[in-house]
Amino acid sequence: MTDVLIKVGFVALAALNGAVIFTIMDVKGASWMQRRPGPLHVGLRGFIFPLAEILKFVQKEDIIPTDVDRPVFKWAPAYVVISAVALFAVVPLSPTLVVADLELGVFFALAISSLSTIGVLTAGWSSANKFSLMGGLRAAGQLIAYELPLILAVVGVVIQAETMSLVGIVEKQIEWGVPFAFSGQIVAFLIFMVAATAEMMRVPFDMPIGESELTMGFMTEYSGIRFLIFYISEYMSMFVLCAIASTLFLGGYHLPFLPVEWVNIYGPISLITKTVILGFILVAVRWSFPRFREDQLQSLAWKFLIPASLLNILVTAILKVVL
Amino acid sequence: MGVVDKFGLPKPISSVFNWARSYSLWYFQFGLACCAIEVMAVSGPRHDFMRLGIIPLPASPRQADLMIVAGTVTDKMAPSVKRLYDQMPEPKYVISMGSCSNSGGPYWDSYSVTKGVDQLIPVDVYVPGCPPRPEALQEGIILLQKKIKGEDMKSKWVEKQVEPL
Amino acid sequence: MNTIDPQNFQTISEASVSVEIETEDMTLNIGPQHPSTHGVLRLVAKVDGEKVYNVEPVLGYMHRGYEKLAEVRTYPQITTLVNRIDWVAGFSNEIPFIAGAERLMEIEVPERAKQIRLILTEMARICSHFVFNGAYALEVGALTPIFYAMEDRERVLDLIESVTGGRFHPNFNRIGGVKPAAGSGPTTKKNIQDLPAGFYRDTKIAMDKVIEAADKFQNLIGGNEVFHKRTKNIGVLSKETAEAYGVSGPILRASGVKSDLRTQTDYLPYDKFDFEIPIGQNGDCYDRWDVRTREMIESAKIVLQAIEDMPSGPLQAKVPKVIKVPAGRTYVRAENPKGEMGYYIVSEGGLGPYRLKVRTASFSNVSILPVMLEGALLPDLIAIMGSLDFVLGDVDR
Amino acid sequence: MEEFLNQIKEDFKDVSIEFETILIKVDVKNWLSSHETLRDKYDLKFFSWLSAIDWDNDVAVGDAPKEQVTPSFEIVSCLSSVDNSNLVTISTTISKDESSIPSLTSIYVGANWHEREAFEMFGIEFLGHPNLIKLYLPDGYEGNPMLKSFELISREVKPWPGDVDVESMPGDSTEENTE
Repeated sequence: MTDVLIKVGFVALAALNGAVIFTIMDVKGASWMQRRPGPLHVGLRGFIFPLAEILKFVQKEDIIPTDVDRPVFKWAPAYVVISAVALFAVVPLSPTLVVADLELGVFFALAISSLSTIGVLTAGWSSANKFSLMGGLRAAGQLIAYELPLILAVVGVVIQAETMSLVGIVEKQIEWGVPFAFSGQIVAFLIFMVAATAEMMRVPFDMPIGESELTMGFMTEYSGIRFLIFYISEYMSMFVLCAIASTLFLGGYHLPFLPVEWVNIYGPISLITKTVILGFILVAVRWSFPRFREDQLQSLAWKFLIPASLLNILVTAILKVVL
Repeated sequence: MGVVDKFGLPKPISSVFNWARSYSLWYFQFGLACCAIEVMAVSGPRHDFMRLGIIPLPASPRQADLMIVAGTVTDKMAPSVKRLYDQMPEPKYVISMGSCSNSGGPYWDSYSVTKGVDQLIPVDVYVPGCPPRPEALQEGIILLQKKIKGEDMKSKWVEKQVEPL
Repeated sequence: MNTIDPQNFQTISEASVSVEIETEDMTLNIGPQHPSTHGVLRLVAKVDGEKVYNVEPVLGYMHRGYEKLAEVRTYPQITTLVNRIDWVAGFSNEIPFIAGAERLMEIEVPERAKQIRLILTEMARICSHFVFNGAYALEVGALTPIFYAMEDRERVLDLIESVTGGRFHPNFNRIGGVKPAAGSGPTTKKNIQDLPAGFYRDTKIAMDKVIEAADKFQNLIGGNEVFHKRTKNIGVLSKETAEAYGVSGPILRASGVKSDLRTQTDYLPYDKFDFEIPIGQNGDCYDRWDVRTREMIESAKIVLQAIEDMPSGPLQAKVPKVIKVPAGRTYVRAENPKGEMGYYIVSEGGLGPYRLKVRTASFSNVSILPVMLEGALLPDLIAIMGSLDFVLGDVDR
Repeated sequence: MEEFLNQIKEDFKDVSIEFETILIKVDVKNWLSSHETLRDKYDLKFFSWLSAIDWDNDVAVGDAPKEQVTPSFEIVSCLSSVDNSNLVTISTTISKDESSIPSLTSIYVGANWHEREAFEMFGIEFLGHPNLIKLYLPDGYEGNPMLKSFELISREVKPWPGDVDVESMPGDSTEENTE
């Protein structure tokens, strides 16, 4: 029992820390791109501002509007945060430092990641607000459309690695010498990143929130701690998806040219560095791109990403058989 | 309001909480008139009120802590302003920016302008000017932060036993 | 529910008959507080999913009663008031009013004062287009350009401030000329200086920066694929519709009409300078953005030419101490950043006008919204609304 | 401008030019037809604005006209062309008792909001207007603010505070205040 608790605590804490790192990176990165200091006077040159945010939101009044579907409204943030945290359970920080090295790790990750859709949809539906409803519906359409390329992109990796365990995939990449992103799966990697951005609902795929259109989308009616959960889980899922992407495509905990025997020491650092680099690319994209239109988003998914990922699977399979 | 404020907290903890509130003022995008452009200027790189902890992220009042009434409040707009204020979760703060929202300003004799937003909602800091310079708004923000740092949340909670909208 | 055009109802009823599954329409209330309504415009939109089929703007949330207030104020006091109509380009609001009063009083304004007015008007135009460039990008979802726009705009505002003393409500024009500049030292009658020291040098630097910034916007915003997708062929406005609704300014020019009051009328000596009038081809959102961005470059060029060739002379014509405008009526219009702005002054010889009709550009420009938004998607609604670049003070007055 | 003025004189009798603004005075019954002529024959397709003037000697605010005027509404509209600098203002006078006039919306769609504004501000009825409701003021608002008889209550309660008799400011030379 304690075992399980420790594991859950570890995962939640790690995911939370990741979210905090990504929040700092997002806000400070944006400030840097926009030629301004960003949070500064809060202390430590502004780098502890997430602490102030969290402490502030804990104090805020938790408004539950009268017309909402109360239980659904109250529990919607939980789906999102559970999805993000549970996803982290299968990410290997090193061959041994992994909470659950599942045989079907990839399958588990993809299944769990779609749980957040339910959270977003129920949040939008139960809020009794038209903007929220539209945000929820947009989110549902978007997440369904982008779940497919996400899964199909991973299928290529699974074929190449011949395993669905995340540790197994990394081991295969060590064996291969080069990460999968640079040995045959570059298309899959790009598709995965695009689809993951859509999954995280970040610019240019942030229609469910779409500040200039739908005020705050599905989060419009949320306040206080419930909003904080949505807010943090957005960064958590960003962190976790980046971690999964670096595991699947960039060699995960392994660094080339370093001895494999030391992987338990430098493994976590390596993975987190890769994750942060991927995250920074997402931050740069977020602050420089306009938003797509809903129909353009759908046609990008169905007309381009899905055919491209199917083609990628085909090519990978043929090469696998031939070579 | 959150659980933490219903009971009196020991001094060190409450001052940490006050510090958190004063440096994490989410300002919701609500511009009325000329002053809104100055608020945009303050959010710009030269002045950048984010360094003071004003985060202009939310578009919805539900996530906001601070409302900057920037510009003329007309009689037609007044119910909306009141409603938006009511929709904000406690603890919330209001900065009245510019002559128009302080007192009516150049429209003191107009037939359609509310003379002073303090007739509608409680104001914490008044920033004079038409429109106030960016520096003036920043001083207003710093004054508000000083005020928040000295607050006693328990007494504030007792004062405001109002059902939110 | 009242519609603008009764014919809309017919098409709606036909549409609902042909649809097999009857869906319930949703009335979406956008505004008065909404991040992208430029203030307090309210749109009551009937939407079917993402599709908008009927929009009715509700105005008046910023109605401050300028026309009534003008009747109880004297001419110099009105200048303060009209500054605040289009608050993004405060200076250019004063020009047509002052020009109208001067025309009624038959005052010949000194050349130098006119040229200073011209320089400041163009600077106000640049400021306005900076705000547009930032805000429009924000509306289509790009969050960074507004910061660049604000940073570069500050430089131009600094110049306006150094001359007038105000950032964007300068109140700098006087009937018969301009007031002595703020940074110019003692303003006794004997020793009137006008432009502050170093103004020419600073202007040159700032205008080069403006041209650079406009180029940067053309790369940063205009070079973005997603921006193209969001704005090209969206919200196409034909010349005929634009004319009938009285749509003016960059929006009209984006529809391919070479109409610019700066060259068509003579309220300021624009004929001395060499500049182009940018026009668009399709009249879509992209063209409207493009026309404004190119206009910034042209304005900067006008300012650069103007400071090269400043006439010398007094700043003020001889005017009586108490300003009384003789009886008469006139209409003076000017090309403001948002379009045609005009003042119809009816004077009865008193201290203030008997009636002042303010023709603002945004009022007519916004009246086109119900036509343009019919059948648009909800994200397009935001894109189209943003491309009209209106200011609520200019709409509601 | 002279050339254009002479052209217009062919169709309209009462044309004057005052301070570089052409004013055509027409009768109420020619209100629509004159606009149609100007639009089709003289190519003034740009509808600039429409408004009204309340002529009355009995005013609550501001200065009254010097001469005696008959209480009436003057409706003024402004048309121009986007291709050249031609611009005319057309005016007609209606009595205050029967303040109604045909709507221009059938000729210029853009007149819609301008007429709503005039309706709200002056209480003039525009016959045939598709949607003659308030434009600016809140629903329960009573009165037509732009009428000369409409008082500004704030001014009644407290007169313009700046209107004190010249008080010399500290450090101000006295010659500034004398004319």
